[in-house]
Amino acid sequence: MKLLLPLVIGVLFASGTYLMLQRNILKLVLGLSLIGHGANVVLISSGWIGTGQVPILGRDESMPFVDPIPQALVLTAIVIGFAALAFLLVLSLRVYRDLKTTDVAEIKGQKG
Amino acid sequence: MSHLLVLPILIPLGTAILLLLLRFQPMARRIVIGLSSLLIVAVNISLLLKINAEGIQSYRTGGWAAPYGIILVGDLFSGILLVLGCVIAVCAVYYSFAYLKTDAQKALFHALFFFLWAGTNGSFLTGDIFNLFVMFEIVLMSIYALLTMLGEKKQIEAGIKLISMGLLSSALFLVAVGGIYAFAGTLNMADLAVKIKPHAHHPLVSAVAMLFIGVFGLKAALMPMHFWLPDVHSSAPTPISAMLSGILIKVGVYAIIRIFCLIFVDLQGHFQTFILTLACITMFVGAMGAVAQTDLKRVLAYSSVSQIGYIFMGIGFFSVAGMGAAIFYIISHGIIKASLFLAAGVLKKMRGTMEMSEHGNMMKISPIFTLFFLIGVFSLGGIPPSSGFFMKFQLIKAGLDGAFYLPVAVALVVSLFTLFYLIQAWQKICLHTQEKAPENPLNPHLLVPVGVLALLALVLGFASAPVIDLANAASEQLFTPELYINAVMGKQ
Amino acid sequence: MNSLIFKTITKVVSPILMIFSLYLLLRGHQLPGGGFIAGLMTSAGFVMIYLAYGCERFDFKHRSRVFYFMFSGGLALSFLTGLAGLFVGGYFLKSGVAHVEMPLIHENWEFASAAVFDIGVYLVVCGVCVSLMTLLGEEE
Amino acid sequence: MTSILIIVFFPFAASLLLLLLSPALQKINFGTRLGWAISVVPFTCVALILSLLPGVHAGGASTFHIPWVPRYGIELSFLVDGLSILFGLLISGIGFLVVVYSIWYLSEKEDRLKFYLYLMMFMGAMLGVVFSNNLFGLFTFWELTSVSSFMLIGFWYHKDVSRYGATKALVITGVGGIAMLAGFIVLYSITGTFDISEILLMGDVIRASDFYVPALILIFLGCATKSAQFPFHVWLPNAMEAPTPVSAYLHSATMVKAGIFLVARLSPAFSGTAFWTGLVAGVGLTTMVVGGYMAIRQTDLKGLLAYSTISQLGMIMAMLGFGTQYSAEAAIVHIINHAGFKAALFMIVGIIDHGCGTRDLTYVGGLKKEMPHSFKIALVGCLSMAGLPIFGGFISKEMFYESTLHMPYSGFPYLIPFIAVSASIFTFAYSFKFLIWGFFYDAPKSPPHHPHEAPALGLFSPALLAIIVVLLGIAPGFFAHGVLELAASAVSGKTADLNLALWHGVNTPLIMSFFTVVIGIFLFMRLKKVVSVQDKLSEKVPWLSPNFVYNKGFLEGIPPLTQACMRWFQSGNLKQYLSVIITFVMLSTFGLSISQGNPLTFARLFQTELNFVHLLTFILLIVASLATVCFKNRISAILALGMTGFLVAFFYVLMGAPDLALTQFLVESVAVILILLVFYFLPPYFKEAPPQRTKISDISISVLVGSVMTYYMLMVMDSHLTETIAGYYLEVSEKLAGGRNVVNVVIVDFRGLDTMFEIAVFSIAALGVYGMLKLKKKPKHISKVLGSK
Repeated sequence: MKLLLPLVIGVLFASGTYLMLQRNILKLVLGLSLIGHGANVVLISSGWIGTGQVPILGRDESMPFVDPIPQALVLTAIVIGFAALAFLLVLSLRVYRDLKTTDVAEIKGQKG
Repeated sequence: MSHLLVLPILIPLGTAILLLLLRFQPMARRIVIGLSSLLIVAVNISLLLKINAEGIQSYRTGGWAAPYGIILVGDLFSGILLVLGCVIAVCAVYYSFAYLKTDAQKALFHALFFFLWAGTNGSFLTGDIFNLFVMFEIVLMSIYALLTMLGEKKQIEAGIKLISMGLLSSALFLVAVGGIYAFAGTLNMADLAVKIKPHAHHPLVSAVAMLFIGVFGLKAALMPMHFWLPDVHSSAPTPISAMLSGILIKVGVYAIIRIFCLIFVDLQGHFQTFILTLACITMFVGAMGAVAQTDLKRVLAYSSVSQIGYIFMGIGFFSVAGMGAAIFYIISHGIIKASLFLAAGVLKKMRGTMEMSEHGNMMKISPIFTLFFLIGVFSLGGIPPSSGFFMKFQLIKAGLDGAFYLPVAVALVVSLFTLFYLIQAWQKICLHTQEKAPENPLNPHLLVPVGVLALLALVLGFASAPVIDLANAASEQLFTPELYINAVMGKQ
Repeated sequence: MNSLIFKTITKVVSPILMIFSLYLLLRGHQLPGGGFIAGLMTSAGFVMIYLAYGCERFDFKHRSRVFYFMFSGGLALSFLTGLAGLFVGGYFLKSGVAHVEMPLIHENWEFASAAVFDIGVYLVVCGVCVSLMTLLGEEE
Repeated sequence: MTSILIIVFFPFAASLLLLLLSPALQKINFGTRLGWAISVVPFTCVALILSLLPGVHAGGASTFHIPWVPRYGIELSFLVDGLSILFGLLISGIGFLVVVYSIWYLSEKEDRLKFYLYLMMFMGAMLGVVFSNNLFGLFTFWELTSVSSFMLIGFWYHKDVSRYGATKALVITGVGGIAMLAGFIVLYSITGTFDISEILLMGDVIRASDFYVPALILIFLGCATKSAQFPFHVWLPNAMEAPTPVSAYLHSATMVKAGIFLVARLSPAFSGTAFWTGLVAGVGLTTMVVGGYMAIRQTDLKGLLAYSTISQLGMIMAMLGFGTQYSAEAAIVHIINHAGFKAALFMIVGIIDHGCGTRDLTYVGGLKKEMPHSFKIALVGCLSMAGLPIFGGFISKEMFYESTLHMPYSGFPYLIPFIAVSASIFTFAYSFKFLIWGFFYDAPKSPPHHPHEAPALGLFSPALLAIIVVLLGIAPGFFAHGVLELAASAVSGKTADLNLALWHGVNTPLIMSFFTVVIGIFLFMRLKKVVSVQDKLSEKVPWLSPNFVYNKGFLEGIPPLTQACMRWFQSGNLKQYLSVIITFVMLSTFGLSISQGNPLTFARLFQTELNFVHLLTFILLIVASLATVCFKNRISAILALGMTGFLVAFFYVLMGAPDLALTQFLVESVAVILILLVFYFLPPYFKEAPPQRTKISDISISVLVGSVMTYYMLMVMDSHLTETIAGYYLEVSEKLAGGRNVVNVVIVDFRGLDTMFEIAVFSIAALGVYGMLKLKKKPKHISKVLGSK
């Protein structure tokens, strides 16, 4: 199991990277979201001890709890990621409106 | 425990929120902005004095002790950056009133600006690695918003580049935090330092350190993560360009210095060649880029890349003298570059373009502007007695003391190019004859911050001894991480 | 998306979503839930209304000021909670727990100041999401 | 010792005063009064320096300190000895004459205010250089001379050639300055002090050090660029675009002598080795020959004098390089001689330029009749320059010849005298070219306006200089015992005893002089032929000139080259940027990590048991993310992304994180709707995505990223080291924070600061979106939506 999770993360990052490197701006958005998912999964897995119960107190105290810290961190990260994604989306709308393209490779006004 | 440490975050954050609520009261906003700017300056300076007198300060937010709550820590280095930041920010705020046109722009700009300020101060003060992530995000998000808010084509274009790279770096930050949390089981930087110390040479630690270099290097525009900088600096509204070059890219530098002087102390040797190599390439490529430009703001932007290389060279020496030199470099470069960017904005307001061939005659139009600009040029070129001389001098001295001859040689050659492209730019703008008259007259309000910063650069040269001593004291503090750890973990 | 079925579903589901979200908000300190989730759920309700009716039913365009002040106010609320911690508890964001005997039902209710902070979070999340959507919607 | 402060800072104060008063002064018509007022400054300096002289005679050197950056031993300190007095007198004395001359020279329409401002700044800087006792004080003033000379050379900044000349001077002396800075720091690491008088006493330590050679080379680079030594001499001729008083000042006694000064100043510490002699004398002799060779070609009188200056500087440098006491004395004598006749000749050129409207020998000639007084002065100057008897130049040339005969470390005993004689032949020839062509022969073309003599005011300064030049020849003892001996002993480190005389009897130097004159006359007769040969040569091999390197290589070569590089490197293509960044980060992460050893113990990784639900989630996640990549249809791709998000949410459930799962689920739903909303308006998916030529590299980058992340994650999974801080939260959450949902308590309480800023980030996103959509496009909406009244 522990071997499979790294593979999943690898695939998330690899497909995210591939999409990010495509020329269409939608693919850029999709790729960055996938990479964001990958990062969140890495972060949540950092507290993984195998089995554990949900960190809500006051019930069964016998089983060990899952580490709540990474959960809190990921929650923050998800929300921040969502904010950035929303911003990126609107920005890509503006790119389409102002620069008249959805092809990232055509956005080359500022070079050198 | 004094609340002085939390105020540099609280005041700008509160001001930003207040500005949001005062959306429709321009006069009230003006008063709030003025008062709280001055308040922040006062707080930051007194904080620096306090740290200087009493040693490293720490503050438990929410009252939770380290390593459980988020601890704010102020050492000399962060104190210095706080003061530098507020000096530049105050100038930028003043400048923005004359720079922005409509009230709607101002309302949005100032709210975002204070969020940015809060995030910057927070980045310098936080002692928690994940909180640093959040602070970075607020800084980045405000930059995205400030960059694109005027909606010019160039800004949209730079925005899409910056935000893509920013999202990538945020993801890598999370990955690095995940790795380090899994490894050490804590997020407090002082605690991390303690926990990692016995296992410093574990491969995972090196990997995490490198990811951090990638993430912070992107903010600091270290080669090859610098790609966003020329576009963003040159297209952002001028006060933001000044902030970016003056203090915001230094946030990345700060973070790298912080982690390598605290968490990854034992990896300094492992990363030294790597950092020095990157520093040399950054210096060189930045200068080459600046020579190639015809747009003044892009010249200055590439120059910032090049100067970041110098700063990283100082860091890469990993000696007290080198770090002291880097810290002084940060201060001095921040002030000079902010002044130059603001000066560029003055020109932009006059003719609506930054192409140097479209400008000229400034010597006739405004000798004062020419003088301020020239002070900036010579300071950055390292001509004594300006502060720019001392920043280069210390760096070279630290390098020769540490027997790093190659980086020093590169630095020397590049500094020649620095002088060359700056003089060329100054000549083109101030001396060349230009037939076309400027569209707008020069706005004297815009000149005030330019002059203040330029004169500050001069003063910093004439009275450099106390600042140099302060920078070196900060550097010594950085090289005794026990002080930091004790201040955070010890009885509070 | 203007189908009748969707409108009908929206009519039923969105009030439920909103009420449920308030429940999630209030219990957040003890059970899964909290400001983020509640805020997102409320905005999901608004999203549904928006998708089903556009601007016709609930005049988003002219209420955008409401949402603006919703998230600014939320920010202010959270910030003030933190400040209250500073003045009362001695640290910024210091929380306090109060046990209050409720007058009529004679139950001992527990109030954490952190819950007020969470309400601020709720307001921000909800305000921002809906603002985003209306802004985007106007672009059409 | 306050007088030394006054000497150095009085000119600066005058300059600052001019700057501050300039708004007021610009309004009044000050005419020539400003110049007279300013002339007080150098005059005072001369008087004060002379007043220091008795003290130096009596008790040797004295110093004075003002701390600046004590940490590095940087301070302003001043050293008064024979050498600094000599240079100080030259600078302020000629400075005074130049100011007087400029009163006549600068017409009404010139910006006199700015001229005197720069000139005084320059003078102060020069005085600072020669009186400094701290290498960094010296360096500061040194760079200030560069800056102020940049201003002076570019005084007529509206002319392209002026800006070109000014930049060239600044860049080339800038190179030297930077090298010199490094050299000083190396010197500091040898001696541990920046104090010049201390350094001078440590000659043996310095010469024995391993860093002797780099320190010498670096410092000498600074001196050589400043003193226009080959191959850095190219800036000097272009600097002639300055107004003539500036040329007279910069190129006779001051700027170019700064390098000479520093070599002389440091020679007690550095000289006396074969390397010193080889470097300094070698460069000096080369410069002398090259300068002379170039000077005879010039038709522009100022150009002729410029190359002559280069040649003469080379000669002085060579004498300093020989390193004997006699050669040091010779150098000192020639410094003062050269200053005298060169300043006079420059001023004469200015008068000719004024009188004829040009200074080109193709237009100017036969001026003897129209300009009788100028002619007399030029006669004195040229004959002294040519090294003919009864003038000072003769004495120093004889001394030069004598010193070439007795120099140490010479492998070829006849070579050096031979070079010296050949270079002097050029000197003779161009001196006569100046004199004969200018004043006797008629020019091929006529000048723009009819020549006329300058008034007494213009002639005063050159005439005074000419008198000094004559005195230097007929009464050298007066100068020798006054200052020159003191200066020479400061250079050589031993007490000097100068016995200067015109006639030493028939000896080898006299015979050498005889040959010089004879061959010189022959060369002068054949000058036109020689020049045409030279022209042909430079046409054929233009790259031989260092000017070619500067113009084509540096000025014109580098910008296009860098532009091409940057266009390739900073191509503006986001895809390229992202690939470079991610490849770099991933490769270096892997490299720096693996170089610390292999972290993975696979045995431990295989330990956990297989769980079917986990397995299924993982497989579905992989499938969904690959589907996002593969779907060509945009709606499907977006939905696949949503699917991935939901699966991640389900994964959170498996990880025991219901809050997270709920959040992720809701965020993903809203996000997918937003993406759909936005991309609904964009054109279909692959309408404009042309075939990817970079597919292979994209795939390899992705695979690289995937593998490094897998490797990283394996490390993470394999290396939980210590107990986490989670235990504390679980323990106190209910007690101290009043909440049972620990995740929520962490968010709103333990890590409340995170959340505070997180909602701020969230709001900023909304504000940013608002700005982007509303601020530019529809300004009317602002009032309606969020804007002001």
